Amino acid sequence: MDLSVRIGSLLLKNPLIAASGCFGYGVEYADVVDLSSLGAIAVKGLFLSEREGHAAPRIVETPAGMLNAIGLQGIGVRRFVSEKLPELRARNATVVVNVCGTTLDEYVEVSRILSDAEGVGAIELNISCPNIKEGGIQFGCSLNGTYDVVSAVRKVTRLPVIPKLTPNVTDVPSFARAAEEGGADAVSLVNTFLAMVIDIETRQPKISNVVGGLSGPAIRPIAVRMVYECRQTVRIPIIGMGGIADARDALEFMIAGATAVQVGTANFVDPFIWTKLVDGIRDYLQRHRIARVSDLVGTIDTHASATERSGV
Amino acid sequence: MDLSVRIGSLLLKNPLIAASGCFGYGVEYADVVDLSSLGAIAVKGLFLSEREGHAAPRIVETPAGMLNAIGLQGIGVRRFVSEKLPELRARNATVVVNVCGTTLDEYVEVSRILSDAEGVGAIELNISCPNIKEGGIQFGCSLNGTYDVVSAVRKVTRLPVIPKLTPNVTDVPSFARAAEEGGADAVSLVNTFLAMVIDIETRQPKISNVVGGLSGPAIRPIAVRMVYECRQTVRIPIIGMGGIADARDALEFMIAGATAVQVGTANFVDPFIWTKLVDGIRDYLQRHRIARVSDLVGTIDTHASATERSGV
Amino acid sequence: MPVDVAAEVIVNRALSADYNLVALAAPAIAAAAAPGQFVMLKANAGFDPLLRRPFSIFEILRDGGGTPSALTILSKRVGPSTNLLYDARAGQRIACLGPIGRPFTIVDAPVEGWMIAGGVGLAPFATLAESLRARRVETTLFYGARRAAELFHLDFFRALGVALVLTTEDGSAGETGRVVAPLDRKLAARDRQAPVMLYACGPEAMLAATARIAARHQRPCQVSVERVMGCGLGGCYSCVVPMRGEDGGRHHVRSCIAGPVLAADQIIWD
Amino acid sequence: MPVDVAAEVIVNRALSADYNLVALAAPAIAAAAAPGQFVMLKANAGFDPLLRRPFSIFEILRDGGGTPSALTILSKRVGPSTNLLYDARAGQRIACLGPIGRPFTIVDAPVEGWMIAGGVGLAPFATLAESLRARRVETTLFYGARRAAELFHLDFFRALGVALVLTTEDGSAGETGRVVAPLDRKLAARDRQAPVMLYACGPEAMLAATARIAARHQRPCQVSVERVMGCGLGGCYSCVVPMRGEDGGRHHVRSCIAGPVLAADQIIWD
Ligand SMILES: Cc1cc2nc3c(=O)[nH]c(=O)nc-3n(C[C@H](O)[C@H](O)[C@H](O)COP(=O)(O)OP(=O)(O)OC[C@H]3O[C@@H](n4cnc5c(N)ncnc54)[C@H](O)[C@@H]3O)c2cc1C
Ligand SMILES: Cc1cc2nc3c(=O)[nH]c(=O)nc-3n(C[C@H](O)[C@H](O)[C@H](O)COP(=O)(O)OP(=O)(O)OC[C@H]3O[C@@H](n4cnc5c(N)ncnc54)[C@H](O)[C@@H]3O)c2cc1C
Ligand SMILES: Cc1cc2nc3c(=O)[nH]c(=O)nc-3n(C[C@H](O)[C@H](O)[C@H](O)COP(=O)(O)O)c2cc1C
Ligand SMILES: Cc1cc2nc3c(=O)[nH]c(=O)nc-3n(C[C@H](O)[C@H](O)[C@H](O)COP(=O)(O)O)c2cc1C
Ligand code: FES
Ligand code: FES
Repeated sequence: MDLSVRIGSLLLKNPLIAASGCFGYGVEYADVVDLSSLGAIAVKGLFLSEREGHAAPRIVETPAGMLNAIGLQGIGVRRFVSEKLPELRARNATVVVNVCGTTLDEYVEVSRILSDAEGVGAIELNISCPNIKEGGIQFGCSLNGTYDVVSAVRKVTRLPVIPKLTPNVTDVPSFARAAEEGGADAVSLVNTFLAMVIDIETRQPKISNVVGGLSGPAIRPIAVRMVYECRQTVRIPIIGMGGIADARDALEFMIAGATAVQVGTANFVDPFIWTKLVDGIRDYLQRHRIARVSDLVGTIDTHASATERSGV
Repeated sequence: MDLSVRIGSLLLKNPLIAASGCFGYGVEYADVVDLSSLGAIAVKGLFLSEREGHAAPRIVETPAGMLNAIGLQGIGVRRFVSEKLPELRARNATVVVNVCGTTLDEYVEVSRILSDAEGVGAIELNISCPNIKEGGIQFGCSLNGTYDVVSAVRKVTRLPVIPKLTPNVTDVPSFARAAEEGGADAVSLVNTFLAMVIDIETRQPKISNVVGGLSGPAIRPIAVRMVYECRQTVRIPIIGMGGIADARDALEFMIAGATAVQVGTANFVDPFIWTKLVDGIRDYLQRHRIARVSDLVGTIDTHASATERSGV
Repeated sequence: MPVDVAAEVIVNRALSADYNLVALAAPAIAAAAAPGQFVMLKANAGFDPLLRRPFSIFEILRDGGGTPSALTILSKRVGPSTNLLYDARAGQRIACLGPIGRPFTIVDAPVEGWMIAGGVGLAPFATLAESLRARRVETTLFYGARRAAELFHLDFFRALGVALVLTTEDGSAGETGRVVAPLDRKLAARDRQAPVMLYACGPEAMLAATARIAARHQRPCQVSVERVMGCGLGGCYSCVVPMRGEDGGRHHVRSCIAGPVLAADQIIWD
Repeated sequence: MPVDVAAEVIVNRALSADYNLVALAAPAIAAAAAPGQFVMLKANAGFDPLLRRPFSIFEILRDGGGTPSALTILSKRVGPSTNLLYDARAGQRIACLGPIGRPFTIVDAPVEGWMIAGGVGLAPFATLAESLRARRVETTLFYGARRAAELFHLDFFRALGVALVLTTEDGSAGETGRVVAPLDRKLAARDRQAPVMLYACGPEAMLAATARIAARHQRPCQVSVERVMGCGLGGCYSCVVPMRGEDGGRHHVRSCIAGPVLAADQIIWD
């Protein structure tokens, strides 16, 4: 049974990627998970320099989900390269670095530094974080901005470039297309949904940044729809995510059109989820006599539905 | 204690409205609920003529939510006026009619018929149903479309005109503004989020229409954010909804900026929810020594958060 | 006029690895219920699962004085809510809304009542059999299951004087195969003049087959359909069945209020 | 190296309308735990609630041979997860991930150990007291609660030879008022040369007051902080505490891996 999938030039041993911001820099989990057993690890978003992020409280639980506004706290790309990357390399982790920027130049510069470092497998461009005012989402909410960032980074690196798209737009597929036209090797979707929770007793927002990003099972049906739509629109691989909590959910994203998937929030609930996911996917492929997991990608059958519909 | 709120010229005895599509034509609930005890009843969306809607399965449960693609089955506005409205009137229900159309003319015509009928309190323009191909959302996803429908209907009726906005756009407040400029008395938000669920065993969508609209607690934090944003943008009242399941949730929407709220999915779970909601709101106002529920609208306090933020 | 009761679980008995029988203290609902009606249950607080689920009223339990005190549900595990029902403990409370829906139309002798049940589709027939037998209607239960161990409550029906025609898919009891086969044979063998009312409940394919057989033998047939139901009260339009209207056109009928019992010959089985 | 155990509830004892004590069969975690460490619990399957919650390890239970067999949690009801813990039944399984976090640094005699607990902030001090007393450290527990009935486990501490200084807000036991008042007085009265290590756990305001008092009296102080925690393993950055770094700057430190026990004088209390 072949669980491997390909994202541009990057071969993943399985389609399971730890979602950015939900797995620290990977090294935090070295004690509980064999880092090399994951398809890849998308490390926490990195700017050029350190950032302290927002004040606590930074998260609040919501129905079948959670809201976060971490504010992209991070150690900056240079410290990442010197302090974290060697351990990740030593542990044979496939590393996707989530790249942030407040300007186009910053995206380019961070990507350049990563391209020169040893042990980076791909660059995921975070143009979709809902939790910071400057940068990021301003690129991710504009077709030109998306195209510009992708093509600028494309020019400075041979690593696969994977812009991560925001769901907070009317038409996600058009952004996927802009990314493809800019030279992206794949797109990741979705980042979190802009949302808020108010404490009715104090009438204050429950997280310090007022608004934050919604993740977890609650958003899964919306995310699956977006992956499905993008699959109809672009030819590059899609990395799907949003609320995956078990192997069935991961398979649902793949059937909708994702070549690989990321798991974020569910890893908080169960840091040992990864072997369960791999086992669940294996079991499914066996039951359905599918030899390669990649054969499953985008195999959704809407025909029966359409027939019924036309019958009405 | 004063629970009444005003939506344009319409005075509601309390801010609780049964959400369109979740309460039939109201008469179905006459046995279990005193229809006159609700602030209002938004009846199921009506076109000019009858519609049979999509084939079953039309709903599927999702984490803390549900997906529906009913396809706006309905008896048409004329049969509604002759067969349902008299009973609603007899039961002293305040009636909001959810108006659908495949063309601008249809919205106008349906609205005109309702304006001539006795017992209609307001018109809610459904320009946001994600489940039908023609019409509806095509107006709701375009600023000009929104403006055009609202101003056209505005011209033919004295009833309050309340366009219902879709959450499936990048910038909901700009649609609220277009509605306001078109002469809307209020806006309702949100309609459901376009979403899908796939049965991994059959690889077919779990509802016959392939995609459907996500409602229920899962979407509440996103809906609250959208109400909050719109409250900063327009001056007309906002009718907030999306996942309200108890009085606390209703109050959260009001604090975020909603003058009234609608409850849909939670009414399925508990058709006797209405008295619980009224009691819960009363209790809260008493504890907080607030005389009028309308004094609560938009009183969110983001100041403490901002201070904390600037401290970082 | 349905009521909502936080019904205490009186007893929960596992009948097999999948089936269980749970008794709920809901006297008001038990007193008002007619055969074929159902309740909407929610066995958990909170949102996981979120919606109620429909279940036929299986039996009406009575206190010493004969007053209805409780109802039972025959449940088959297929997902989260039926899992919760399977694991329900005595003393726990389950939200129970009912009675809901259009019941069976009960016939009088000399019409015979033939009930056709597939699997958990047995559920509405315990009360129907009681009503029919109370009117001294000759009653037969055609009952098919996967295996002998999943044929429940046979003694109950025997004690009522209901004739049993059993089938199992694996042949471990009764005739091997589907329950519609003996139905078809017995109808063929029956005198055209001797009236029979058919009542069917079970998987959609079984209902469709029963409807075809009923039509072929020109017998009236009431079927209790199963649709995913969001509300049970006509509010959501999720539960529709395509039916032929008087105008001959295709209409989507809400099975929670116009059903669950519907006339087989008006349903469009596609 | 934390492990995840589907720990069986051995016993759950309600201590008051809000507090309960639940014993979990998690020998591997019990054996590895150090005072001040915590576990991440999930008492339900499914998504309501979704995330685990952090709880201090209250006691380590041992079998006849002295081998750790279980741990207990002292829980106070404040929301959905603590409600589930309050209602937990023996036999039920609770997902228990641990031990996690940086424990207290244990002192040796002649340093005295003074523990300051507010409400459920008592939780980490049972194991700490045992460790301190095992080293024959003179140990005092300053313990404040709302009322006498919410002062728990006093006999346990007395039996260990821990001196108790109790306060209640309503004056129903010990001194009336907050627990930091007697702490302040006793520190003022104490010989500057006689070393004391302060250990504090409780509401944020109490911790801040303790930190101020410690600073004023120039005593080292370890506080166990409480932050909303998404993961407990350093993955989410939700649990940060603003601290002064070596560079003098303000840094957000993840209290799940750098804490929960932190040096009071490095925290920026704002
Ligand atoms: C009027 C009526 C009476 C019923 N009586 C009984 C009964 O007496 N005993 C019993 O065990 N079951 C009965 N059912 C079916 C029962 O409602 C479903 O098995 C139940 O909803 C499944 O819930 P779940 O959460 O366990 O699984 P889910 O995950 O909700 O569903 C599991 C599978 O069952 C299907 N399903 C869900 N709801 C329904 C539904 N309402 N009808 C048909 N299929 C559904 C789903 O599509 C899915 O494939 C009845 C259904 C109806 C409409
Ligand atoms: C290291 C650590 C050890 C803890 N030890 C214990 C213990 O031994 N016994 C005990 O009863 N409680 C302890 N807590 C607090 C406990 O985690 C919270 O009470 C619990 O998460 C509440 O969950 P809930 O679902 O019941 O309520 P929720 O609805 O999640 O929360 C209710 C309220 O508590 C606040 N809250 C939620 N999580 C935390 C948190 N992690 N820290 C502080 N406030 C929070 C929320 O903001 C909200 O205002 C500890 C917390 C930490 C960080
Ligand atoms: C606490 C938290 C922090 C996150 N940080 C980042 C980040 O740094 N960069 C990024 O691209 N996405 C970030 N995300 C988004 C996730 O990578 C993912 O897109 C989202 O959570 C949806 O997946 P999930 O539902 O599996 O969590 C973060 C999410 C969470 C919950
Ligand atoms: C089954 C169903 C049918 C609906 N039909 C309509 C409709 O006809 N017109 C409309 O404007 N909104 C319709 N909606 C949307 C609701 O009115 C409401 O906007 C949405 O469900 C969010 O609220 P909730 O989370 O409280 O359900 C429907 C929703 C559901 C669940
Ligand atoms: S179940 Fe809602 S209309 Fe039938
Ligand atoms: S709780 Fe996730 S980083 Fe500390």
